[in-house]
Amino acid sequence: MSITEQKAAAGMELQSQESTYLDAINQALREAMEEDSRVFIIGEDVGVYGGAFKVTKGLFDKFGAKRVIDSPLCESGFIGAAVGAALMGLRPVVEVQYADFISCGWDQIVNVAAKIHYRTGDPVPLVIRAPSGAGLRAGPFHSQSPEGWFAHTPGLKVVAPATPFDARGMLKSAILEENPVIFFEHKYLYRRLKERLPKEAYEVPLGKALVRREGNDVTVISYGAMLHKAIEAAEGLAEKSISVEVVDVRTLTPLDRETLVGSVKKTGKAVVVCEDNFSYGVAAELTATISEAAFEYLDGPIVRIAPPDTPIPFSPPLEDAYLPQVVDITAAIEKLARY
Amino acid sequence: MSITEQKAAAGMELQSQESTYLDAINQALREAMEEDSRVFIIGEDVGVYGGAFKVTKGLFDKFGAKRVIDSPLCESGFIGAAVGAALMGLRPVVEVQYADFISCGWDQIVNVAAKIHYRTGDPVPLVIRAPSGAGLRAGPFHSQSPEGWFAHTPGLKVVAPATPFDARGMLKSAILEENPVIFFEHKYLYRRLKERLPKEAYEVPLGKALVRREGNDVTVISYGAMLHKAIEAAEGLAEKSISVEVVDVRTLTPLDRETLVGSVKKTGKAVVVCEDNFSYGVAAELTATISEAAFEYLDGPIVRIAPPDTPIPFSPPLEDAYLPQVVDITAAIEKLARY
Amino acid sequence: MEPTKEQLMDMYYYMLLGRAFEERLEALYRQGRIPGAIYLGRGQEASYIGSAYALKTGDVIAPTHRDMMAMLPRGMDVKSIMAQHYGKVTGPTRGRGEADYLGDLSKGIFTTVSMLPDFYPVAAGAALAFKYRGEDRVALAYCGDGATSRGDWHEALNLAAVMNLPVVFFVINNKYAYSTPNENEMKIADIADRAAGYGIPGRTVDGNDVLAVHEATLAAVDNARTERGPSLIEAKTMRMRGHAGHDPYDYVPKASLEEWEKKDPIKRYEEYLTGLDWFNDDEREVLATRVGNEIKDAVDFAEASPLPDPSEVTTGVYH
Amino acid sequence: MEPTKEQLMDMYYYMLLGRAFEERLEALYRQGRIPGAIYLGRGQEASYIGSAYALKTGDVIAPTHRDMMAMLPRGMDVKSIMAQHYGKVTGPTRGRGEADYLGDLSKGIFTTVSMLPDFYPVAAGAALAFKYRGEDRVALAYCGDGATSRGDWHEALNLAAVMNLPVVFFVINNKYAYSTPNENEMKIADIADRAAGYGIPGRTVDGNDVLAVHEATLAAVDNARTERGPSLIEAKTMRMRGHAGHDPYDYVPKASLEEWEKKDPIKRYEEYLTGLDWFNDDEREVLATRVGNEIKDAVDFAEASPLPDPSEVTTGVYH
Ligand SMILES: Cc1ncc(C[n+]2csc(CCOP(=O)(O)OP(=O)(O)O)c2C)c(N)n1
Ligand SMILES: Cc1ncc(C[n+]2csc(CCOP(=O)(O)OP(=O)(O)O)c2C)c(N)n1
Ligand SMILES: [Mg+2]
Ligand SMILES: [Mg+2]
Repeated sequence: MSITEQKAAAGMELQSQESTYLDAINQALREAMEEDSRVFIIGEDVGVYGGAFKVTKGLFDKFGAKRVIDSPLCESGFIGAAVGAALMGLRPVVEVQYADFISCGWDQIVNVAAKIHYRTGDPVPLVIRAPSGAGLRAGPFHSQSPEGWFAHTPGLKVVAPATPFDARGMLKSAILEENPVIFFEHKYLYRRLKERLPKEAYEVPLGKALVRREGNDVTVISYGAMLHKAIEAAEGLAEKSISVEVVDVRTLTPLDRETLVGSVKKTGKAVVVCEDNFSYGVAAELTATISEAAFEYLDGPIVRIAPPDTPIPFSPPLEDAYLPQVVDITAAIEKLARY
Repeated sequence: MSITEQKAAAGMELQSQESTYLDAINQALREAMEEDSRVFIIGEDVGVYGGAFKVTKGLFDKFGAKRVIDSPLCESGFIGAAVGAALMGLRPVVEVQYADFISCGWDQIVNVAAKIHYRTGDPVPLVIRAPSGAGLRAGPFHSQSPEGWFAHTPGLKVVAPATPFDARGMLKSAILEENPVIFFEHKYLYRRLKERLPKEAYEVPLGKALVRREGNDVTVISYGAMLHKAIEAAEGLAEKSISVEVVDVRTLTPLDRETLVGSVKKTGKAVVVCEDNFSYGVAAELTATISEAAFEYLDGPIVRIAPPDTPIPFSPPLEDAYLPQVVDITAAIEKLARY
Repeated sequence: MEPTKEQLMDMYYYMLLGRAFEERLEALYRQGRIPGAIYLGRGQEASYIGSAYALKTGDVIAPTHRDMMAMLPRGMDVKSIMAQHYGKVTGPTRGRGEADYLGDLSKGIFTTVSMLPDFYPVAAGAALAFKYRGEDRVALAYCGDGATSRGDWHEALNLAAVMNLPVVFFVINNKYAYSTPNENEMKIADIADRAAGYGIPGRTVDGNDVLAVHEATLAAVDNARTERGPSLIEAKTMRMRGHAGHDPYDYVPKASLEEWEKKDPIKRYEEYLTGLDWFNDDEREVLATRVGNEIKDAVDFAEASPLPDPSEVTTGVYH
Repeated sequence: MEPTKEQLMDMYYYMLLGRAFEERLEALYRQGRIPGAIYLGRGQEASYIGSAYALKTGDVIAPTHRDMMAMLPRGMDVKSIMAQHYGKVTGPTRGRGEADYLGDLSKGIFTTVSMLPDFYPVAAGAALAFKYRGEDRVALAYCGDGATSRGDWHEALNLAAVMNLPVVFFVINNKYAYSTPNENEMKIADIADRAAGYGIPGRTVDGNDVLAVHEATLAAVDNARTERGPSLIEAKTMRMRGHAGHDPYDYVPKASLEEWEKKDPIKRYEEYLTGLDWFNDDEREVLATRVGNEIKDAVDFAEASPLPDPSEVTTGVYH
């Protein structure tokens, strides 16, 4: 079912204008803030400036300095403060300027936010938005995909939408969550994707993967910016009569193992495509999940496609070599299909 | 080949006294400091007090305040300072009081130490020792096994020795390394393991897994404290005529895929046992590695045994339920053997 | 605002309760009857009670590992604390947390984490929530001298100062961070002097004088309540036990401990009380008996309570 | 120690070189000829050159994103910096790093990372190494006003103070951290005032006066060399361009920029030099030509250099 079909099926009336992935996030923030006065934004340059990527544009004018807070430059400080506000019943949405800088607030996330509920049962309704991902010639400090670290951390939910529709709907769900959610926005997609979104507010539930494209020969599992390369590869292979199913993971934690495994049980073959680096990362978990649960259905080895275990290089030829490309995905699928 | 045989084979003369895992680390530090005046220790309470676990006991008396530095309480600060000293040609060995607190120096490790060499080619000879692991009724903040996060970070080497012999020899290698090494000492083993160590200094190379026990039916892959449970399970199963091979990973990065895969190609079956929590962690990588490289040799699904995705609980019945136990490992091997 | 007779006696009671609780805890630890670690604040009773007692219902505190006593005036039940030490399901973390890594949000006590002082920013965030909603509430965060060296301490003070948040940062300078003396932790004599670097008031008080601590905290809390923003208080005192139960505490000169023993905050407060015309030995006896019973009940309660069921291990990671 | 004529001219040269380099960089960026971001320090030349020029061979600096100009007096080659911007293999990171995230250890320049100010502790550690070996060397770490809010800033100053390390912490207060003005970053007027909280000297200088900056840095460096430990310098100046190439810079009032334009550090220094009897317009011409040629050569070099080979992507993660 295509995205448009999906929305139509849900009986949603669409906006006349197309929205980018970035617009979609902005809409979700605006809606959530309109609906619930407990929702506020905190981060660096999110106020007057509207955020480094302009995701919070217009929100300061609409909601004022009280609800769109320009913090001093201190990731640990403002993430910790957001935890405190969340414990006191507000619903903070933190913007980390680039996902790379989330490492500066690491301990507050993994040792404070993630471990409170298990010990006390108190909800920590906190969202941390982090623009992640490479492809923009931004080098080792502005291109990271740190979702693997967080997915490995119990107590966090980890989300990585691939489309404007999902970005808006999943951010909405994240803000309604009673748990800390790390919301990875792929910055390569910010202005590259456009679609008409529903007029009405809606939510896309966390923890549900989605079959983006049906097929019978090979399942490709991906998310974020890589999903689009996977789809492109799948479409290209249709011409060669290889029928590829593409599954969008969407939420890393909780992982919808059922949908992934279900698809692989059908096709018998799986390629996993991630932007998170190769070893000990998301690709490993997806592979292990399938190998455990679909062992008897596998007609070939599960293939992992992910960047090498290096920092992310800047120079175009290096960055292009670093990132999985459509040709790599295509070749892997084709080889596996013929296995 | 047993550990003692191994040493004898290497023609090593042994000390008359047995050494604990903790003594072994102390010996490696002492030797390295005697051999090389560039080696120094920095951390909290490592000086006069000899460290929270007494690993650095006696070193302050022997080497003085210049080389055994009691730092203020600032993990990011002293890890960063160690990076600076390493870049200037010293060879710092940092002690993090508990591995749990390494999260407070996270950014200095993953964004500074790990990313320098790739960009500049300058060596960063830095060792960070971190007492990790559960089983001591120490609760969520003093029991963590954070090796999965670091293993997923390019630019770091990650080590987790399971025996006194390895602890001493691998720490020695780590200190001789030109790269940042995160050295996880399993604190449950500190005083529980004893063996006679070589008189002479020696090194155990990083990046080499070791077959600890040979067998034909099932391969069990583990490291750290869990390795000993795996061996216990294997020995128990010998009585039931199930022949279990046990492989000690020893170094998570660089991972000795060859040895792991080689063993599984022989037995056709694999159980992975980790203390790092289940999802997106070390167990997933080990599983994925085997599923990729030994697919055609597998006679059953790879089984992951690892703690659940929760913080580490304190109370004895909960901690015992949290940690993989010999019975769990035994049951899994047995079931797989009969697959 | 001079404390009333009732308030004076309340503070006395809490100091006695804290002291007695810790003494029992120490005994249980030595007897191997509790499975985890203990971190005793003996000698720091005045700092804890004087400060925590200055708060009102609705205010919140953020303690660190040694600050259990600050929870008492906030209404934390010693039964529940004792059950935590036993790893029993009746403790506030249902056996999940160890030692005094606990709290009770319904009583305005943040749950304690070990990473120091991670709840400094969290307390600032609580204050942000109070200000956001226009509530008359204050947050007070504790930490020790050692914890002031960490980045989160700095980030919290600066953030709270810039945002003018109703929060009090309370540092208990007990001369040591584990084995590390002040001179290896900082190059200054008074931590309170750092306040100027954030543009907020800072004040050093005698941490063994419960009334001085109480007065200083009331003033800082009043500052916060009246929108004059955060402040920093440094209470100078001495830890009279090792860092944790296993610490032989041999890095501190005996003489120094003997000196400090003379300044014992409870003895000192008793002397003060004895000088008041209404105070007499009967009152002391009554309190001592009450406290003794409470501790006994706490131990009985904890021992009678069930351990958690192993099957619970995976529940409650998420809400 | 008054600077010699040669030193005065050297500083002038480096200021001109820095300015010219950035002007060219800006043009290349606008023309889309370089693939990455740019962070310009225009208006801050005096702060960079006055400070970095106060160091000797063997000393090290730790710059942040905007501080490329501080590398010039340390001998960093503009060709190599330009090649970095082009992503060419001849740059100091061989195309791996972007913008001014570079350095050269052989010249005593730490490679720049983005996380602010992560090299504050690293610089302290370099100083520790110098002290450890008894070397007559000093480390100087740069950062901006915004970066002072981060925990690593605090941890570095405190650690260096306690250990009495030969390091100078140099803060360039250019009034803004990206779009965030000083008043949203701190509640104090002078960052140098924070030094007292660490027990070290702190001093505020006019960051647009190259000689004042030079003199203050010399004094701090001398302090470090003579085992009197670290110090903090705050240079007050103004960033005359947006945070990065794409920033429209509309959050700063035009009037303020016009005001600061009048204080341009190069014009100001030229006025000073013009007042000296030995200085004449010929010298200026000579320098301007030299600088122009160097920039041209740098662009030519960078454009003629090869891009890295894709196969190199996985090499060099480890030594
Ligand atoms: C970030 C961090 N690093 C290390 C520790 C281990 N640790 C526990 S208490 C302590 C000393 C704390 O000293 P201080 O802040 O003075 O508090 P006190 O124990 O004296 O009450 C240390 C190093 C910790 N809890 N947190
Ligand atoms: C830890 C961290 N958080 C966020 C950023 C993103 N960022 C880059 S520069 C900047 C502003 C820095 O301001 P300041 O320290 O005053 O230096 P300036 O840019 O003015 O030279 C920010 C927020 C960063 N580099 N590091
Ligand atoms: Mg202390
Ligand atoms: Mg600035």
